[in-house]
Amino acid sequence: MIPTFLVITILVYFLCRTVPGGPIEREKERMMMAQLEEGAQSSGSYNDELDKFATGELSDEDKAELMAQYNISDNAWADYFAWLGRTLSGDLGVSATYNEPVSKLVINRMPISIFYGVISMFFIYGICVPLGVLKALKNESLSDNISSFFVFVAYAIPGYAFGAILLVYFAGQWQLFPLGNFVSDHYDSLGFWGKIYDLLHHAVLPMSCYLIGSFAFMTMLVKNTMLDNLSYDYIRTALAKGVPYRKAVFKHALDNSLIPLATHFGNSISIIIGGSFLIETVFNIEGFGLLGFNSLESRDYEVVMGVLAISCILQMVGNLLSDICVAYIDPRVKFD
Amino acid sequence: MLNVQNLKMHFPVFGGLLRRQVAKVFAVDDVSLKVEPGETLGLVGESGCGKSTLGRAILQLYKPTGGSVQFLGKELTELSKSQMRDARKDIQVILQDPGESLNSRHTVGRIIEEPLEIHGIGKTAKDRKERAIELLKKVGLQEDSYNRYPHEFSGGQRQRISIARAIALEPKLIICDEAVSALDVSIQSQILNLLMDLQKEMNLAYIFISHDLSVVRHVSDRIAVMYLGKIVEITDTDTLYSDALHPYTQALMSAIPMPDPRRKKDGSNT
Amino acid sequence: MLQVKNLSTTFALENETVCAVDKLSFDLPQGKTLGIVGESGSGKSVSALSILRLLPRPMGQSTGEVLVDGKNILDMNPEEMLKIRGNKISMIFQEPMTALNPVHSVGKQLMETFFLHFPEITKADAWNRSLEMLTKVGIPAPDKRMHEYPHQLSGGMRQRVMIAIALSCEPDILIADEPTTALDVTVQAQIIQLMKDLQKKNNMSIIFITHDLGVVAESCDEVLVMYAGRMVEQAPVIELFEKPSHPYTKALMASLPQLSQQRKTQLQTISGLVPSLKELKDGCRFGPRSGFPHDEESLTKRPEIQQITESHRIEWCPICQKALQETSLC
Amino acid sequence: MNPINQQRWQRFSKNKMAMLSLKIFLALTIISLLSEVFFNDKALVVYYKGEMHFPFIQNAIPAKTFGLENESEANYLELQKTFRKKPEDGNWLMMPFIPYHYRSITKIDTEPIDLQLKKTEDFYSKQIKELQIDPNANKEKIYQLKLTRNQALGKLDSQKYHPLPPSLARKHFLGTDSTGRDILAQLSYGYRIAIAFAIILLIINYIIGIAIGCAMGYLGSWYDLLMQRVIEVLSNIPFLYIIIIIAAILRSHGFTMGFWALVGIYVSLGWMGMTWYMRTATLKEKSREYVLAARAAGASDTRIVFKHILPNVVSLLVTFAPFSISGSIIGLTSLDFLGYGLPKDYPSWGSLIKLGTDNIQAPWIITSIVCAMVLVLFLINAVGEGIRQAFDPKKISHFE
Amino acid sequence: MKKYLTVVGFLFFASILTIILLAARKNTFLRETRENISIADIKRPKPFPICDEQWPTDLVWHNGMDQDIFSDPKATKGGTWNTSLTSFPPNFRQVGPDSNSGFRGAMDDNDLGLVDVHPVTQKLIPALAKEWAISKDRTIVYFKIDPDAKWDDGMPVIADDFIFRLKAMRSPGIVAPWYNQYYSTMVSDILKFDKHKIAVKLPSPMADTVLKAAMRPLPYHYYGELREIRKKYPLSRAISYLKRDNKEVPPNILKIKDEYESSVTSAKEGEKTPKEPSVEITVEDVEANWVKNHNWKIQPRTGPYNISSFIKGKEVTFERNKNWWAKDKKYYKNRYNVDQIRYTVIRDTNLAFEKFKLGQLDQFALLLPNYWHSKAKYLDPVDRGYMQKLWFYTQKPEGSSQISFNLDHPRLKDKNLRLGIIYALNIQNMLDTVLYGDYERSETFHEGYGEYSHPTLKARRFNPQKAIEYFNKAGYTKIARDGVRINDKGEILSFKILYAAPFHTQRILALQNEAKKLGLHLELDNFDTTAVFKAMLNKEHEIAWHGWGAGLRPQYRGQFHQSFAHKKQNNNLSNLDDDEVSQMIDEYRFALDTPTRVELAHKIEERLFELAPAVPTYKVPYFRQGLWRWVKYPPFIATPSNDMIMDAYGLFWIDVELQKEIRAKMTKKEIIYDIPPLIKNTRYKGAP
Repeated sequence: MIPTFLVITILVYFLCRTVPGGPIEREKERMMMAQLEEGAQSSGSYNDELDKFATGELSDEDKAELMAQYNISDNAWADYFAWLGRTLSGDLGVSATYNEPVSKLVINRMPISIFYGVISMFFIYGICVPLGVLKALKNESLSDNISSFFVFVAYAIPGYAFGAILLVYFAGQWQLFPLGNFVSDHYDSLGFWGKIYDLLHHAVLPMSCYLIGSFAFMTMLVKNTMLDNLSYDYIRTALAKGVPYRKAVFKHALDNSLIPLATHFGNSISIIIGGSFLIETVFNIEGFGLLGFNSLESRDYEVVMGVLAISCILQMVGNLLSDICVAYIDPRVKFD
Repeated sequence: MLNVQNLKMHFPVFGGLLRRQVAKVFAVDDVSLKVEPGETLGLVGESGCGKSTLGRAILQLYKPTGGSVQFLGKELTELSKSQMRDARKDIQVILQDPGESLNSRHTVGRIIEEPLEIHGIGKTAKDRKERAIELLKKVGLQEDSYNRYPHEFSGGQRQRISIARAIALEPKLIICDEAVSALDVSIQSQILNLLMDLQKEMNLAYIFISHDLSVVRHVSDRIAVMYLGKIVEITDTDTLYSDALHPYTQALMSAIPMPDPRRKKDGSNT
Repeated sequence: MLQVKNLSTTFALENETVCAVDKLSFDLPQGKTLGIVGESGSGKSVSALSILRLLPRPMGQSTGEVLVDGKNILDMNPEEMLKIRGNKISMIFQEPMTALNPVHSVGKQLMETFFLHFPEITKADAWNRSLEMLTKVGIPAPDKRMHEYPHQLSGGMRQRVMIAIALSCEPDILIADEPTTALDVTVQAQIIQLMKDLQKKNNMSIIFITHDLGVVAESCDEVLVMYAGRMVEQAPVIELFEKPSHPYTKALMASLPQLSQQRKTQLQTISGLVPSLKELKDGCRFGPRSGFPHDEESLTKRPEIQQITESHRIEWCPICQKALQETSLC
Repeated sequence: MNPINQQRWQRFSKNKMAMLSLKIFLALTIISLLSEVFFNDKALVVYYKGEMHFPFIQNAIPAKTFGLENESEANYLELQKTFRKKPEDGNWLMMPFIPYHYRSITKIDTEPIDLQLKKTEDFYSKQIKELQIDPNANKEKIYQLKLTRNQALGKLDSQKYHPLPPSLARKHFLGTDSTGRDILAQLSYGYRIAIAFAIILLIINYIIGIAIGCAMGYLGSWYDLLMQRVIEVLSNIPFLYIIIIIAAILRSHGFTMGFWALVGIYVSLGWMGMTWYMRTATLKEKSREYVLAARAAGASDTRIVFKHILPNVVSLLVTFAPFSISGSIIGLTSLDFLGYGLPKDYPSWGSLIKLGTDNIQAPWIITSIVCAMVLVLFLINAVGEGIRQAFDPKKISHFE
Repeated sequence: MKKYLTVVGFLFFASILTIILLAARKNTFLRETRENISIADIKRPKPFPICDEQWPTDLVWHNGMDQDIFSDPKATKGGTWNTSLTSFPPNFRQVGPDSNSGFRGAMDDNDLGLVDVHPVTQKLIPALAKEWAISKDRTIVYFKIDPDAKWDDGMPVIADDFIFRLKAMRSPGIVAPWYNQYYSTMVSDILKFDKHKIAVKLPSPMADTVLKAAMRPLPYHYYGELREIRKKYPLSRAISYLKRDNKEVPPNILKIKDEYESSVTSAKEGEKTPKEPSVEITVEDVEANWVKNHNWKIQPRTGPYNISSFIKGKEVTFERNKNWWAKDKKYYKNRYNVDQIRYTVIRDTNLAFEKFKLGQLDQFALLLPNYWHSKAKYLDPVDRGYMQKLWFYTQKPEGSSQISFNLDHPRLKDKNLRLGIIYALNIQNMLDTVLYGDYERSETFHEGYGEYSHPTLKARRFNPQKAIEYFNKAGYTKIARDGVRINDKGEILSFKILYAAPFHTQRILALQNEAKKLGLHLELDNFDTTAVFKAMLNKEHEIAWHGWGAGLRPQYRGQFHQSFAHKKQNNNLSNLDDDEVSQMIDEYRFALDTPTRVELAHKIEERLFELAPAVPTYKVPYFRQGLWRWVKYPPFIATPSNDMIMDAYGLFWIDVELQKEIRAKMTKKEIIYDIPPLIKNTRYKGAP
C-alpha cells in the first residue's frame, strides 16, 4: 500500500506539473487579461518591455518570484519530495485559489463527508442485511422476484443520474425538497430542532443517490452469500443438533454471511467519505469529492495533491477497517 | 531403469509484511529409490506425506530442489526443455481424478492423439486416428467413443481414457498417482486388472502411488512407505506385510481395516 | 428402537425426478451398530438424511415411515422434530471441516446443544458438561480447545468434536455418515474405536454408513448392503462376510484385493457400470451386471425380499437366485 | 459448438428474463445502428419526375435537383410540403419514422402561435376594455383578468421556444432539448456511440487482458510480481482525475479529445480489470490436472497456453462482457456529464443529463435520458446475470 | 447475529451522534468581521518629501461641475441588497497572485480615482480631485485633492497615498510583474507639492491624458512605510528601474552592460545571442510577506462601501459608510443608498434563479435568452405584481465576440475559403433560434464606442449562393458522401472550431447545422477554459470563437498588429500579418487628437472587413433583469453606461416599507395591481 501511495502521488504530481494552466501559466494569462482591462485605457504602450508582458513573457526573476510563491522549483523531484515531507508532517500546503491551508479546507469538508458516510452506512447495513436475509429465505417467491426486479433497476441507475431526476422532480417540479446544498444559508439562525430538520431535509435526495447503488449491490450480496451458506454442511449439523431453522439461519448462516460484507465495510466507508463528486456536483454539496474536482478544474494542485493523499490514506484506513471487521467476524483471519 | 538419488523438493512459505520467505515445507526430503523395467513399485503413506509430490518431481513437473533423477541413463534434472520432451515419451502419468485430468473441451480422440501429435508419431491425421482407435479398443472402450467428450463417460471409463493416453507413446514407466482411489470398488478392480494386463503386455514399470494398502499390496512388487517427506521403509511387498520393521509401518499396517469381521473381532477381544 | 418402513426418497432434478432411495425398510435394535454399505450413488447417505429429514429442499422428498418409539418422524411437525434431532437421534457427517460452523468456537457449538435441549441449564453447567464431553471423546486439554475454532483443529480432532456434539445429549441413536472417509487410516482406527467405546457406555444404537467393507467388518453388528437405491442384502456382519448370498454382495467382496490373495493375480470384477439413477428400471437392478441373462420380466418387475434366516434378508430376483444356485458360486 | 457451451446456451435460453432482455437489447441496438433509417432529416425515398432518389444513403443532393431554388442540400420536410401542395405532379417522398437527425434543429413555425397569441390577447383585451368602460367595475376583477391573460399568453408563448415538451403532432415523441434537437433521435444516436465505445473498449481490453493476464498467470515469477504492482498502482489511481489531467495535457499538445483518444485513455487505465480476471483464471486453470497431464505428455508451453488454457479461460470472459459494457457506458456518460468526454457535437447521453439538470423547467429531458439509461443498463445487467447463471448454475438448496 | 447487531447499533448511534453534533454547532459558518481601529491608534508613517518643482500658475483648471446630476433625489437610504456570486474570491487583495477574480470589481468600485467619467456625457467629473489641469506638452496632469476626501477609517486622503500607490505597485513584494511594469512605464512619477496638491507625470503625451493620470490612492497609513531590499533583475530592466527611481547606475552595472552589449554585437550570425545577465539593485518594497499577510485583510477605502464581514466560501457583506465624505457632493448625492450589500456564493445559476424566485435574492440577471424567454417568461411573482422584469438598452463599449480564422493554417490562408465560410455562417439564424432573436448582430469589431465605432460598415450576412460561389473558387467543388465538400486534393471542407464556454455549444451547433447544408463541416472543439485559452494563445486552433473585453477606446494593436503574428502567446489569434493595417494601427496609437483617431479607427475597420481575418458575431447592447418591486430606481431607470441596475453607479434604492408590505402580501398570495410587469426601455437603443 505504501509503495502504491508513493507511485500514485508521484504519477499525479508529475502529470499535474505537465498540465497547462498551472499557477505560473495562470499568472501569465491573468497578465494578458490585465493588459486588456487596464491597458485598454491607454491607446498603446510605449515600452517594449510592456509589450512583452502583454504577451505573457516573464523574465526568469519574475518567474522565480511566482514559483517561490507556489512552492515550485525547476527540479520536480526535489519539489515532490518536499511535498511528501510536508505532507507526512501534516502540512498539506496552501491552496492557490482559496488561500487557505489545504488541511483546513479538508477539515471543513469532513463533517459533510462523515455525515453522509456514517448515515448511509447505517442504512446500507441496517436495511440491506435483513432484506437480503429475507429474500434468501423467501427465495424465488413472488415477493422475492418483485423486490429483485427493483433491486436490479436500482443497480442499473448511476447515482448521479438518479440524483438528476430526483432533483428535477422532487426539488424542481414539486418543490418537496431543497435544490441541493448541504444546509440552507440561514442554518445558523435556526434552533436545534430546526437545524436537525434542515439537515435531514437537505440530506434526503443526495442520501438516496448515495444509497441506491450500494443498496442494490449489498442486498444481492447478502442474499447470494446467504443462499450459499444455507446449503452448507454446518447448517445441516446445526439442524441435526436440534436448532430450529430460523435460529440456524440467523445464528449460523448470518454469522458466516457477514464475512463478505465485512470485507466491503472499509471499502464503502472510504468511497462514501471520499465522496462522489458526480453526486456532489448534481446537488452542489461542497464535500470532499467536489473539492478535489473543483481544484482540478482550477488547477489548484496543492489541493489536488492533498485530496489525493487523503483519499489514499482513507483507502488505507478503509482497508484497515475492513481487516478489523473481518477479523472481528471471522476467527479464521488473524489480525496482526 | 529409474534411479532416484537424494531427491529433495522444498516449497517456500511466504509470510509477513514484505512477503519474505519465512519457512520451507520439506515435501520430499532426501528420497532415493530405484525402479526396474516391468516392476511395480508401490508408494504408500498418509495424506500430505509427499507421495504425489515425489511422483511429480520424478516427472519433472515440479523442478526438484536437489538430488538426481536418472531415467534410462539420462539425468532428467539436467535436461533442456526439448530434451525433456523427448524423455517424456518413456515416462507417463495417470492422475487421480479422470474428470479433472482430461480437458473437457477436447474430444476423446483429440485427447488421445495429443501426445502422438506432440511427438510426431503417425504421419497423417488418419494414421493417428487409427492408432487412437486401436488404443481405445485396447483399454476396453468402444470405437465410437472417439468423437465423444469426456463428460459423457463414467469415472471408470474416463480413467480408461487416461490410461489410453498414457500408453499411447508406449512408455517404459507409468506413474499412477492415486489412479484408482476415486473409483467405486466394483470399477476399481476393472482398472486394476487393466493396468496389470497392460503391464504384462507392454512390459511396463509402474510407480503406484496410493493410500489404500490392500490395493498397493495387490499390484506391487516392492513397496516404499513414506512419512513426512521421507521414505521410512522400502522393501518387497511380502516382507513388508509379514514383518514390517519401521514402527510407523507397523502402526499403519495394524490400522488397515480388514474385510474380515471375525479376525478383527477376535483381535479386539484379546 | 428405530423402524424404517418403505422409506423412499426422490429428488427433483432440472428436468426429471429420480428416486434415490426406493422403499427401504430395516429395523435398528438397541445397542447395536447397523452398517450400511454401498457404492457411490447407492442411496446410503440419502437414506440417513431422510431419517432426520435433513434433505436439501426443495429437491428432496421422502415418503414411507420412520418410526421412533412408534411415532413417524416424517409426519412430525417442526417442533416435535426439534425434540428428536440431537436429543433422540444425532448425526455426524463425513467432512468435519465443513460440518462445523467455522465462525463459532468449539465451546459455543457444544454448549448450544445443551441450551437447546435443557432450556434451564446455566451457562456454567453447560460449560462444564461440554468440557466433560470433550474429555469423553479423548481430546487433550479440553478447556483450551473450548475456546478454539474448527480451523485450529486437526481432522481427527474435528471429528471427535463432531462426535462430542452429537453425543452430548446422550441420544438413543447415532447416525454416522461416512465418519472416517476423509481421515487417514491411523486416525480412522482411533475414531472407530472411540465410537465403539462410547456406544458401549451409553448403550446406544448406531447407523454406520460407509463404502469401505473393511470398516464395516470392524465396526458393525449388522450390515445392510445397498445397490442403486435399494437394499440388496441384510445380515449380521459375520454371516454376510462369510456367506454373502446376493450376487452383488458376492461380487463386491470378490473384487476387493484380499491379503490372502496371490498378488498380481486377476481380480474378480463386476462387469459394466454402476447404473445412473436416471436410467433405473423397476426390476432387478443388478441383473444387467450380474453376468446372467435376465429376461424382460425380471428387469421390470420388482423382486421380492426374502428372509433367508431370521436375521438374513435378501432381495433377489428369481433369475439371479436360480443362476447362483446352479453355478453354486458360494 | 462445444457441448459445454451448448449446455450453457441451453441454460441461458431457458432463463426467460435474460432471453427477453437479450431480445430487447438486440432490437434496440439494431434500431440504433440503423439510426439513419429511423431518425433522419433526409428522406428515405424521393420520387421526383419519374426518378427515384434515396437521399439517406446518397451523397448530398442539391435542392435544385428537386426543383427548389437552393443550391444547398434540400430540406426534405419543406420539400414534402411543396410536394403535397401539388399532388397533381405525382411527386412524393417518404420520410423516416422520425424526421429528425440528432443534429437537425427544428425550426418552430411561429406564425400560428403568433396568430393564436394575438387572438388570445384580443379576446382578453376586449373583455378588459368592456370592464374598464364600466366605472363601477371591480378593479380587482380587471387585474384578475389580466393575470389570467398573462398566464394564457405565457403558456402559448413558451411554445415558440425550445425546449418543447413531447408531442405526437410534431413528431417529437420525447420533446426537444434547448437547442431544438429531437431527444429521441439524440438518444438513439447517443446510444449507438455509447455501445460502440463500450464494445470497442471491450475488445481491446480483452485482447490486452488475455495477453498480459495469461502471461502473468502462466509465467508467474518476477513478471507476475511486476505486473501485479503495476496493476495495483493503476487501479488505485483516481480514474476521473487522471482522465481530466490527461485530456488537458493532450489538449495543450493540440490533440482534440475525440472518440479514439477517449478509447485510448480508457484502455490505458482500464485494462487491468480484465487482466486480473485472466490472471486468476489462468492460475486456476494452470494448476488443474489436465494441464499437468498435458505437460506430462510433453506439451510445450505455447501448446498448453493456446490449446488448453486459453480455450477454457476465454469462454469465462463472456460472463464479464455485459458488466464491462454497462460499466463503460456509465463511464462514458459520467465523463460527458462532466464535460470531459466526447466532442460537444457528438450525440451523448452524458450531455443530455447535464442538459436535463440545467433545464429543470423541462422535465421531459431528464426523464427521457434517465429512463433510457436505466432501461439499457437493466437489459445489459439482466443478460449478464443470465450468462452468469448459465455458466455457473447453482441449484439453490437449503435444509428445513 | 450478535456481532451484526453490535455493528448496526454502533452505526446507528454514530449517525445520531453526527446529526446532534452538526445541529449543536453554534457557528456552522465562521463569520469574520472587520476590525475597527480608532484614528488615535493609527501610526502615521513618515511623509514623502515635497518636490523641488514649482506649482505652475498658468494652468487652465477644470472641475467638471458643469454636468447634469444623474441621481434621483427621491432615493431613500436603508435596506439590504442580496445578490449572488458564482464563486468565493480567493482573497481580498486587488493585486498580486490570484487577485483577478470576478469579485475584485466589487472592491474596485469602492476605490475612487482622482477623476471619474460622467455616465451619460462621458465627460470628466471630479472624484478625489477637486480640480485638475494639464500641462501644455500634455505630459503632466496637475490635481488638487479634495480636502474633504477621507478613508473610511477617518484618515484624510493626502498626496502621500498616491505616491504610495505608485511605489507599492512598482515594488516586487506584491508579486505582480505586470503591475510592476505598467506602473514603471505608464507613469513616470508623481510629484507632491503639498498635502493636497500633486502632479502625475506621464512618460510622453497621450490621448485621454487625464484619465491615464487619474490614479487611485492606496492608504499609506494602513500599509505602512516602504523598506529597501536588494533584488535581481535582468540588466535592461534593472537599468530602467534605476532611472525610474532617479538613481544613478552604479559603475559595476555599467560595466556588465558594456560587456553584454559588446558580446551581443560580436555574436556571429546563426549563433545564439548570449543570455541577458541579471544584476542586483536596491529597490523599495512593501512589507515582507505582503501577499500572504493581506489575503484576507480589509483595507480602508475611499468609496461608499467596504467589506464589513464575511464567511469564507459563503458570503461577503459590504456596509455603507454612514459618514462617507462624498455623500453630499454634487455627483454623489442620492447614490449608494442601500445600507448593506450581501453577496452569497451560489455556484449554480439555476439555484440562484430558484432563490431569486423565492425572494432570497433581490435581482437576477436575465440576460441569457433562455432565462428571459423560457425560464422567466411566465413567473408567478411577476404576474402577481411582486416582481418586475426590466429590459434596458445601454450605450457602452461592447466587448467584441468574434470568430477568428487562423491565417497560418495552410488552407485558411485562402481568402476565398474564408469568405465562403463567413457566408456559410448563418449567424442571424443562430441569433433567431438559439438566442431567441434578442442578441444583435455585430457589424464591426468595436461596437458601442460612440464615434469611434464605424457608422455604416455592415458585416457579411449568411448567403448560400455566395458561400457556394466562394467555396467553388477555393476549389471545393465536389460534394462527398456525407454532404461535405471536398477539393481535388481530397481535402474535406471541415474545420475545428475552438471555444471555451460550455453554453456556446448550443450556438455553434446551430451554426454547424446550417453550414452542413452548404457542405461545410464545423467540428466542435471544446475543453475547460484554461486549456482552451492556452490552445488559442498557442495558435493551435483552426477557427476560434472567442470574445474580448471592452475598454474605453477601441483596441487594435494586440489583436491585429503584424508584430504579434506567427508568434505564440499573444492576442493576434488570426495571425493577421498585413502591412497596411499595422501601419494604421501604429498611427492610431500615437495620434493625440480625437478626429484623427476616429478616422483611423474607421479605416482600420474597413481594411479588416476587406481582409476578413475574423468575423464579428453578436453584441448585447442592453441589460435585462428580474427585480423585486421593493427595488426602486430613478424615473430614467439607468444611465447608458450602466451594467445593471445595481452597479458602480449605485442609483437604485430599496423601499424597506414596501418590502415588508410585499412580503406580507406574498404569504397571503395577494395580487398587487398597479405595476407594469415588464419594462422595456429603448431610449439608448441604436446609434447615439
